[in-house]
Amino acid sequence: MPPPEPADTAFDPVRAAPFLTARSHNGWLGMLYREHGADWVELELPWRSDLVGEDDRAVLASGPIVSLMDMASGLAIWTRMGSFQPIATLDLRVDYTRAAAPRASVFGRATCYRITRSAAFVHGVAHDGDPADPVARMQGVFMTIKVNPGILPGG
Amino acid sequence: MPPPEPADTAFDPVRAAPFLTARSHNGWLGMLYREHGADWVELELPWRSDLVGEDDRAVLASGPIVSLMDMASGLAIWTRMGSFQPIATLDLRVDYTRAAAPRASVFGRATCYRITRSAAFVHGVAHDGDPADPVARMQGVFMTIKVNPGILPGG
Amino acid sequence: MARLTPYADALGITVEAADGDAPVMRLDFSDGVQGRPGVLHGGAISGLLETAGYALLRGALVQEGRAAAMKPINLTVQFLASGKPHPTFAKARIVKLGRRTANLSVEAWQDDPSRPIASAVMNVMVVEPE
Amino acid sequence: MARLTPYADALGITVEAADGDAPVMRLDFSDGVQGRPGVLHGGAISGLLETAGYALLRGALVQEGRAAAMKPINLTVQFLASGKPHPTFAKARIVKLGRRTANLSVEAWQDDPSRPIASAVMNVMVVEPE
Repeated sequence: MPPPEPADTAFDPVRAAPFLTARSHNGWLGMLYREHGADWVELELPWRSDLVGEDDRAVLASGPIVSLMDMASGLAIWTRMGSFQPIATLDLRVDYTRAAAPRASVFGRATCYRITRSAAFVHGVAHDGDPADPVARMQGVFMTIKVNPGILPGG
Repeated sequence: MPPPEPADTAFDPVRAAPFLTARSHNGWLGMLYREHGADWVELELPWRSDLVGEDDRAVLASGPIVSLMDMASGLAIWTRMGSFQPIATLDLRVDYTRAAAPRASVFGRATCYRITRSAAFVHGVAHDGDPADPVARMQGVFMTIKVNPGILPGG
Repeated sequence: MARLTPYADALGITVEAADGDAPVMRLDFSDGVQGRPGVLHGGAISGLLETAGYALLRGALVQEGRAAAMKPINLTVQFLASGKPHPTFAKARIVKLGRRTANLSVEAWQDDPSRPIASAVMNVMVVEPE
Repeated sequence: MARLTPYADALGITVEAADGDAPVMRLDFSDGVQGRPGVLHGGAISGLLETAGYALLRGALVQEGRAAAMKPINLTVQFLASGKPHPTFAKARIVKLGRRTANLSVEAWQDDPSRPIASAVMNVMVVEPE
């Protein structure tokens, strides 16, 4: 049997994202795949009443936005790598520039702009319709996991 | 006497940068104005032997890159505001993606992407010739200073 | 102490204890906070860290008699070790509480408070009513 | 203890003392570290914080017998108060020293170590020779 074509084995976020966002924390939050490019992926986090950060405003809490940017970052890294391999978040920074529109979906778009032997660098925005007018802006670093993943951070 | 034209009073980074980078810490580092747009400014930090971070490599230390991004951020904020007003750095994050080329100038390009009543948000890159292949990536927040600047951080 | 946000309630965060002035928050392991199989999700850890920060800051503002609203400026999270399928705790410390902003440092741990699995630095805008 | 970098020397950073295992770095005020008139420049504070971090980490690696090179990953600095025209000190703490990365927490102060004017979180790549 011949080895599979590269096109079959290359990481495809369109096929992988629904699988990776269907379960556990990402599944509970309800993330959806939106679109991607060679080094970026955009996910959607629909508004939901139990994810708001304040009782009196229908705006998503900031915690779910971190989860959204973390998952979008992972997908962007695998997309740029062209393969799925274990990675762990080393650190993540999110600046909250403004509140999202009430009851609006928040979209998380992450770009992997650099991969070294052991680290991957990402930046991105969260927005409620226009990426040029972000609700949050993210920068982070992920580590590739080579051995003994149990001792490494992230998740 | 008629009031001055707006064009005379608006903040002009071409005229302001040489003044702001001529003295004290920025002057010691030797920053130079390069170019700007409506919401961004790029400065140059020429390589100098006493600013290197390791004895055996002719590469600028990371400390001067923070100073460079801080000054470029301030200029970008004033350029977007259209006026010069006291601001102070609240916090700044720099990811170092790769070493700059030996003996290369490092260019710091900062963009102010959001201004609120009391805060200004910036992001930017440091590069050694190609902004698309950065040596560092920055995200930060500045506060406008209204009263009693003595008690506020930055510099 | 004021109740937690709808998001914190839904995630399963509870107030474990008050350690001096700082409330200790608790998050039990469940499928809803799981990332890789058997590992606590970094986003859930971030939510726990933020919740601990806001709870402490809200209490401090009340204590100072300030009816101020809190608006997030930013959050920088360090992931120091994998979160196991155990209960996770978090406690915040106010580094600076100024007129317009607050700076907080928060740590999350599982079995040993001296070995955090994650830490966060938070800046929060403190907005007094007009 | 190894000598400081050319940049640290040029900026005027010196080793003030060793507090336990952690060296305390000192930066005297001068025009070359001044930002706004009479105020210490945030970039110079950042340089002092980073220098304290690398000095501590280098010592810890030597102590572990590791001939590893240090490469910066990132630095997040919090500016908590204006730096006055006084001497400034900085001391780092190793939060985690792993096989491939180290995480450090650094504080800078002037008159009172318990009232930092700035803090930093650093991640450093630790690269063993092949």
